[in-house]
Amino acid sequence: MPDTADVLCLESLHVHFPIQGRLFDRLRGRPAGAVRAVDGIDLNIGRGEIVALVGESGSGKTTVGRVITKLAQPTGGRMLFDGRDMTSVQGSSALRPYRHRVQMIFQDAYQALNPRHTVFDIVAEPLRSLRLVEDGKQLAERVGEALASAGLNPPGDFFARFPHELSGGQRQRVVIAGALAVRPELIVADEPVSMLDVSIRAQILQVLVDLRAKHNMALLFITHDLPLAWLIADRIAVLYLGKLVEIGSADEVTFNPRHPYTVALRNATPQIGGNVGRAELPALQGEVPSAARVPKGCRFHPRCPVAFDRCREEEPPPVEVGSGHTAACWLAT
Amino acid sequence: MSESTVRYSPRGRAGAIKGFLRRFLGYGGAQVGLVCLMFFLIVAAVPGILVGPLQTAINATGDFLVPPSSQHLLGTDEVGRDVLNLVVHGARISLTIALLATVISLVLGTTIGMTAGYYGGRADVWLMRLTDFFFVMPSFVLALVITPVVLEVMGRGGEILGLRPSLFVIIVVIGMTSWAFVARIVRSQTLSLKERTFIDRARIAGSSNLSIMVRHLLPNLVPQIGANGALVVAGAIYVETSLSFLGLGDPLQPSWGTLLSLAQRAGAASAGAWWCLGAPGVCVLMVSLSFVLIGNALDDTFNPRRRVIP
Amino acid sequence: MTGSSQDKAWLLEVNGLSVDYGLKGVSSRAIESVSFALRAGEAVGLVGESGSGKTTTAMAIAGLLSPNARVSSGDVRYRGNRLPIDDDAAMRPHRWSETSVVFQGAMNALNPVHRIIKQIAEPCMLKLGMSRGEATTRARELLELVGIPADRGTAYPHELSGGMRQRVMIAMALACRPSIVIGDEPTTALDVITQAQILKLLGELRSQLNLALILITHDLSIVAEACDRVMIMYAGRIVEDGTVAEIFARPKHPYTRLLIDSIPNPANGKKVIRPIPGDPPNLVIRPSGCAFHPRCPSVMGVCGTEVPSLYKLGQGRVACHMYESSQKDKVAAHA
Amino acid sequence: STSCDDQIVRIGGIAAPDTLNPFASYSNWWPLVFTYDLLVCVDAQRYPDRKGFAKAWSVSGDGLTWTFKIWPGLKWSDGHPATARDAAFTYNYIRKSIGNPDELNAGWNSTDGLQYVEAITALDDETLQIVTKVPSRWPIDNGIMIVPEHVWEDISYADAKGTFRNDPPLVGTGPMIVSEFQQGQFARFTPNQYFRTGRPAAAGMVFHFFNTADPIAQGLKSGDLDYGVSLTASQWADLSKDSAMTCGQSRVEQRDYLAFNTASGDGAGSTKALQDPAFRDALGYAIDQKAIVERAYRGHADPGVGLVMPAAADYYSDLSDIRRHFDLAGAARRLDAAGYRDKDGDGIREDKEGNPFQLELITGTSSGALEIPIAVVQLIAGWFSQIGIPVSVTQLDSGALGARTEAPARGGGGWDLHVSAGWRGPDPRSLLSIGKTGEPNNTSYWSNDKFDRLLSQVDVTVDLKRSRELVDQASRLIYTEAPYIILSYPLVLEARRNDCFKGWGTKDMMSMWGYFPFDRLKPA
Amino acid sequence: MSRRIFRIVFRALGTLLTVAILNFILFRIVPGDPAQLLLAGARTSVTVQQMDAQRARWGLDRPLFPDQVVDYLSATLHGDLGYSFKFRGRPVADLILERLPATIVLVGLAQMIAILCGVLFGIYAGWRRGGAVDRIATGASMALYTMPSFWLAMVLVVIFSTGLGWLPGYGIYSPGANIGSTDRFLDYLRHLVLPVTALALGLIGQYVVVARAAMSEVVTEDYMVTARAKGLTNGQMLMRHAFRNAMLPVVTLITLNLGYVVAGAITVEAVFAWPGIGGLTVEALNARDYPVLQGIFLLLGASIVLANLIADLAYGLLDPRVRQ
Ligand SMILES: Nc1ncnc2c1ncn2[C@@H]1O[C@H](COP(=O)(O)OP(=O)(O)OP(=O)(O)O)[C@@H](O)[C@H]1O
Ligand SMILES: Nc1ncnc2c1ncn2[C@@H]1O[C@H](COP(=O)(O)OP(=O)(O)OP(=O)(O)O)[C@@H](O)[C@H]1O
Ligand SMILES: [Mg+2]
Ligand SMILES: [Mg+2]
Repeated sequence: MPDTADVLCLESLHVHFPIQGRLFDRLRGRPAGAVRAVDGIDLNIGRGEIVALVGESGSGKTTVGRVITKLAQPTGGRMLFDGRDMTSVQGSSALRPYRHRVQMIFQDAYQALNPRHTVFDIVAEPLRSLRLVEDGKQLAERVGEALASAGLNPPGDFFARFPHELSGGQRQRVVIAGALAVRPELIVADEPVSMLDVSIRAQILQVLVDLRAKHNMALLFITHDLPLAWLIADRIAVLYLGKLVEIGSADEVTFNPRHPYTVALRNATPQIGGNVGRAELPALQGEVPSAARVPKGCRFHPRCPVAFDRCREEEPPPVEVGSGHTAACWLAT
Repeated sequence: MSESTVRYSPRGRAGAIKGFLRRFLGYGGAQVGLVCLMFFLIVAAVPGILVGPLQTAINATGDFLVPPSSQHLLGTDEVGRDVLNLVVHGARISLTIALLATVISLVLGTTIGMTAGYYGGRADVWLMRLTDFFFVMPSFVLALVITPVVLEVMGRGGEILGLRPSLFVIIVVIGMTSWAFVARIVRSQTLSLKERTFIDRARIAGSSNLSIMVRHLLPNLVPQIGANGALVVAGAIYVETSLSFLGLGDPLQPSWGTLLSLAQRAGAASAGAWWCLGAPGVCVLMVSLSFVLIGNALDDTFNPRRRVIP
Repeated sequence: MTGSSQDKAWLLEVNGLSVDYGLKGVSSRAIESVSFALRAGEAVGLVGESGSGKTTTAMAIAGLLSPNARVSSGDVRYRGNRLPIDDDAAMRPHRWSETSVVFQGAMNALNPVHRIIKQIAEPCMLKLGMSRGEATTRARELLELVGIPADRGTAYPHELSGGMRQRVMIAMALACRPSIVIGDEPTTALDVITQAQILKLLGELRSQLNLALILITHDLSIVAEACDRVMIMYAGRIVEDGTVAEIFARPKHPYTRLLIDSIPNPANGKKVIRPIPGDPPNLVIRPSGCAFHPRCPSVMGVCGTEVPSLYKLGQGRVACHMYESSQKDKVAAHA
Repeated sequence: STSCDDQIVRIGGIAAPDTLNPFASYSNWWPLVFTYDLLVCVDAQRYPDRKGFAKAWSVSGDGLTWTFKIWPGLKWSDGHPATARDAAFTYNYIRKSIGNPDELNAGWNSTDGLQYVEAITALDDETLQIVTKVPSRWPIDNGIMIVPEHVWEDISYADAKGTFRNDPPLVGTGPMIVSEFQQGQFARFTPNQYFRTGRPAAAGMVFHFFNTADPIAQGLKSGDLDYGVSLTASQWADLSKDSAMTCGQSRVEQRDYLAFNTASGDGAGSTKALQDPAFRDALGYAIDQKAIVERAYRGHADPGVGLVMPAAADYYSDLSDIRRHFDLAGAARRLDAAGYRDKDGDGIREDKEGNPFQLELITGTSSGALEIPIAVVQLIAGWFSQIGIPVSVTQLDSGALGARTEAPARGGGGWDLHVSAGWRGPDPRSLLSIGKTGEPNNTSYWSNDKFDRLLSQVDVTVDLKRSRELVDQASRLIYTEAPYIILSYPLVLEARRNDCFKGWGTKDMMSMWGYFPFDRLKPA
Repeated sequence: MSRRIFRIVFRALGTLLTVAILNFILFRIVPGDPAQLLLAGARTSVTVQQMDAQRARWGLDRPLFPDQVVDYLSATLHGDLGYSFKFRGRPVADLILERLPATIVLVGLAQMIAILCGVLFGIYAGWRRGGAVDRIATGASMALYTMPSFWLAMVLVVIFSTGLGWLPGYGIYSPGANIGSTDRFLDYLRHLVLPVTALALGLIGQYVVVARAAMSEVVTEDYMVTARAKGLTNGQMLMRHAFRNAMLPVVTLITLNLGYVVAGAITVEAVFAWPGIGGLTVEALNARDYPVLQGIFLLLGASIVLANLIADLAYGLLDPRVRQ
């Protein structure tokens, strides 16, 4: 049952992409399968909560974000927003009220800005399209406000600039300002910092945390960097090949991981400080299996150092291992 | 923490345009093309001042097929008209046809290509099948087929914008037959553009499909459309010439194409009257070439990949 | 750490290297007076934010600068001999058999239309004069070495995952048993687990083959794991140089310090975000004096006017006016 | 190898023969005309020495019974005797198809005209008798090609009308027998050794078909062709300078004319004035046929007068007493008088409804006719606009032109003026049908009972003198009513090389209706 | 396996059917009555009855829909292209086959020459972008590309045929008689020179432009830097790494153009009186000879569909990344 305190609730969400076979394969009649990018996810986000979605490249993080922001259509499951089923709502006009409440910060700030629009136009676009302002004066005020709250001061300096006249960090902040201008209740921030170097990265995190404090805005923070997730999030959800393998409070997941994948993830993270280097790796065998060929049984078993027979046959269900801490592993119980 | 270390001069669009022009004019091809085109535009604007009124059979002054001489710098044609006079007067018609037809085909091609590319799915399949059909048909065969239909639709007699209706027939026909090329290019460009994140961002910002196409896709398609427009101009002149070659021009308002076709029909080639063929042909060549040069330079200027990394 | 420039102990010496990029008359200096040296079997990290000149340095050493780049001063010596880095034909014998490169973005660095085994075998045939059969055998060994089953050699680049492609690049880089491998951000786009595997592999190879490694990254933790020594670049200059342990324990340059501070570390349990204030420098309109001074927390009057030179300080080097007074033994950046 | 070596005559012309089957084809005069004879050669009227299948003929006093004497000892090119029975077979073969679902009405050898025929019989090998129901000149005017019975007797009507290709070598009585035919390229001929005046001296003939005159002129110049026809004026002028060449021009039955759209109601033109004979007549004064011949045809045409062209020598009249003479001022005056004044003084006249004139002239050359020089249209448009009648011009290809000039009932009409050309036979029916109500080639949609009556009288008139009178009356009638202004009778321009063959004859060399002079060429 | 192939073939047939139907409709929209045109050359007056007889003869008197359409489609499906109006019942297939060799030789040869020269020049120009060869080859090919091909053809005729008299300017054989087969072949070759040159010159430009663009793109690719880093010589880089990659778009262009080989070259064929499909198209169009037009465009459609298929396959062979 959806908790009314939750702003967003994903129930058994599936997103499968059809694979287009190659010509020769098609000639030979080889079946083309599906990429199971998201393969049954249950996740809820409370008001004002920051949830981090962690997982390696290709595990389906962006896809989840795109479903939440209605850029992709799930092939199964439900999505409730504020208790309302949003799964089948479609069309730009029908979605307008929803757009008002949910916004997204895109992974790549270089791609997310139309090179032919000025900063003002970019930030003003949602305000205009969603008809959130009455007149030009109010529009300028709101745009200025958003730019300032994203740390672009003084905002007037940036109005007339084109994206190529901005530095990488400034671009990322314009994207953020665009999302903030709407004053949404939920922001999906898709790896907002992964492409940036540490100094710019920290600036952006600061802005996001400040905003949550100010507006009680919820945040789904997508990353593949566990320490980063720990730094910013209240809860961490770990995604592996389209499935959540572990979810719990940031400290629990970071310091007391229960799923072997989370353990591997933590151990693989290089540490700096007293003892330099990584913890000795439990050799994770094999390549990352692709979402096009999901292994039978537990999907992590081909790489799992502790896998046993059951793992190869049966898929483990999520089990509660602590308060609000669940893991999907036969060994977790 | 948000203070930028380096002061950017607040350049607006004016600055951008100036920068664009500077880069554009930096290309030798653009200079040659522009000078050449300006020359023909001037010629087209004031033909009367340059060579007097248009000659037809009724006021032709020369003898038949006289080779170039001091009196007739480019000789005369088979009716005794001064070829220089005809070529100069033909400039207006040919340029009008080329430019208007290009506009039509660009508008049509862009709309269809963008719609197909943006919506994808069934719209794409059908629009592209239509495009393929126009692609399969050699363009001026199609033109021959369409001409009478267009004529039927446009009505006859009277003048439209001071030009005779049959000119517009040719313009429409050329526009109709050359859009497929543009549509293909625009579609493929749209396919890659629509995957760009800023389109997703616009969607999240609540923009409608139309607004996304007009405000986001179109501006980014401009360099492509502009550069390919140049090729379409060359194509339009070519098709116009071919149509005239098949006898569908307006004999009272000779374009370069009509002149070529008349020369051909009069047997100029086998009678050795090279001036009749040469003069309009060279004009066609120069105008198409200058458009191509300008288009290339535009492409070079707009296309960031052609520019050295900034 | 520097010796006589003719010292045979150094495998590679870079002396006062400056590179300009020309853009239609305007030229911008990408790296300025970069000097360092490298011993056989040593691993050096090159760290700095985006655009600080790391790739440019690497490409200059390999003689692969893009056509609009110009080496305006300095030279590169290999085993004491000057490398003709701006003469393509003269560089040819040196390439790959002595210095090989793992390029930033392995997807683009592999030719998409050739099978990977062919691409690995190619330098063996061309540089080592092996026959096709020998070269293929060698390529298979190399593939096994980097942990890819040899029968995957018939795959095309696009059929491999990102990590595998990186490893193919590494295998290729090792094909002619070079003495130096330059790895340009070999792991940026990869997740931590794959990253760890590749770094481990590089470490093993280094000890097995006595390979010198230049590892370029903007991620300090990677350097911490894989390198002996690290150089920090800022705005085209090396601002600090030292052993890994030294730098992480006692960073001297304010930039280095801020850089290390801004890395989140669950191990010390404090959730504090510490960004470096200000924006990265613009290389065309370079700040006067020390390029970092507009963002520096401990800025002094002299910083805005005078470019600090690279002083020897303890085990390493640093370019900061703060240490000028305390340090008499000063080494000019231009050796 | 050249013609002088192999003595094969090479000729080139603008033609696109479609099939060698005369029952299926309408337009393939060439190359069949070299192989098959008509009963009476059309040119026999102009040139008594040029005859066809029959040597002589006579008609009974009541004009109903025609008796033809076939050349004695005539043989088909395969050696079979060619007799009156073959002629009777050809006619009866066609005639018996009447009523059959595959009636032979779609080709050159067609049932058209046979409805007047009562009986056709071969009285003996050399005598053919044709009995008509009403007096008719059809027996000597018809263009049916006589085919050998022994080839055609087993061909069904369906085949004859449809798919039977009559592949070479053909069997005919003409001088040159088609031995090879490549559609769109050439036909090759071998001399008929049984030709009635003896085997032609040339070793053979090749006729090249072209779409334009350029290759013909080139071929003549380079010596690849011995004879070329359908040249343009500039080529002709150019070739005339060549001493190795003799250039000639022939009168043919083509007339180039301006038609007014006289239809009212459906398909009417843009103004009612077009239906007013006074208006049309006035415009007739604004056309200078001499200038047209001078400037547009460069002299290679006869100025247009009436429906009958000089080539139809039997019927030609210059109508000198009623002729209009070019006079722009006079034309303007006549227009004023007829009520088409320029009331608002803008230089453009208004019609009686008060609408300013703006006439649409359509033009194009229909297939099979000599091309109309575009200067003709320029001149007409120029003169008309000088008297305050602006004209716009639309050029159409022959298909579209045909569609627009079809009867209004079939969706044609809507235009105002039409400059076109037709090349028809020299018989009265072909000459006059352009004015007959409901005829497909009456593109002015003009209708006049008196004219129609005259035409049906001509149809049943045998006597040439009487026939001439009727034709003359009809041409005068249509001249004054002026639904058509005849512009010119263009000449066919031809040239031949003098080096390899002699015996070309006079300057108007080639009979457009027969094989002359190709039966009498001799190596030089 | 067979089911997939069946489906591909089926889809191709579907495309062809669409082309066929569109052709059917399109040509009938054009004003112009074949019956009337068939009688246009007649030298006696034509009666309305004769016109009707002609219409009946060619089945044009029956309603367009459904009778004519259904007949046409079912005949086409049975592989019967019908009979020409203009050429009085000659099978369309015959007519087309008769003209096809001339066209294929002319256009095919011109394409081959254009491809060879164009690709070589283009590749080299792209490799040395901005060099002398680039400027000259690109400039010249642009000029040729923009030149109307029939004009080029006429210029060639004026210069080499009527002017210098070196080469014949029309036809495929000298007019006239039987000559030995070697002479005949030489004669044929001499006749080919001008039309092939005119066509090829116009086509070269396209290939130069595409090949050059592809090459200058490839040169900037990262794997070329890898090749350079490996110490390959310029020649090795060009041959081993750049050439094949640059050929990808060129191959598409080539195969698509090869699809057009059967279309003939209408204007050039007209200038040189070359008896090819282009000329047949114009003749058929002028006579509104629907079956022939439909036949030609069906052939064209088929060859383009085939060319597309070949392009796909070739692309797949050249570029392992390609997914269809
Ligand atoms: N439109 C699509 N069509 C087919 N497959 C897709 C599509 N979008 C994503 N995928 C596949 O779905 C899987 C999940 O992709 P997703 O982008 O969600 O990963 P991610 O976790 O965001 O990875 P990264 O860290 O690299 O951004 C991948 O295997 C990807 O290849
Ligand atoms: N070909 C080029 N032409 C002009 N400027 C260039 C060129 N290549 C690089 N630059 C500029 O030189 C500077 C240094 O670039 P370089 O690629 O060495 O940086 P980097 O440290 O490798 O950065 P990153 O971490 O983003 O790869 C940057 O400002 C860059 O914009
Ligand atoms: Mg992602
Ligand atoms: Mg780099």
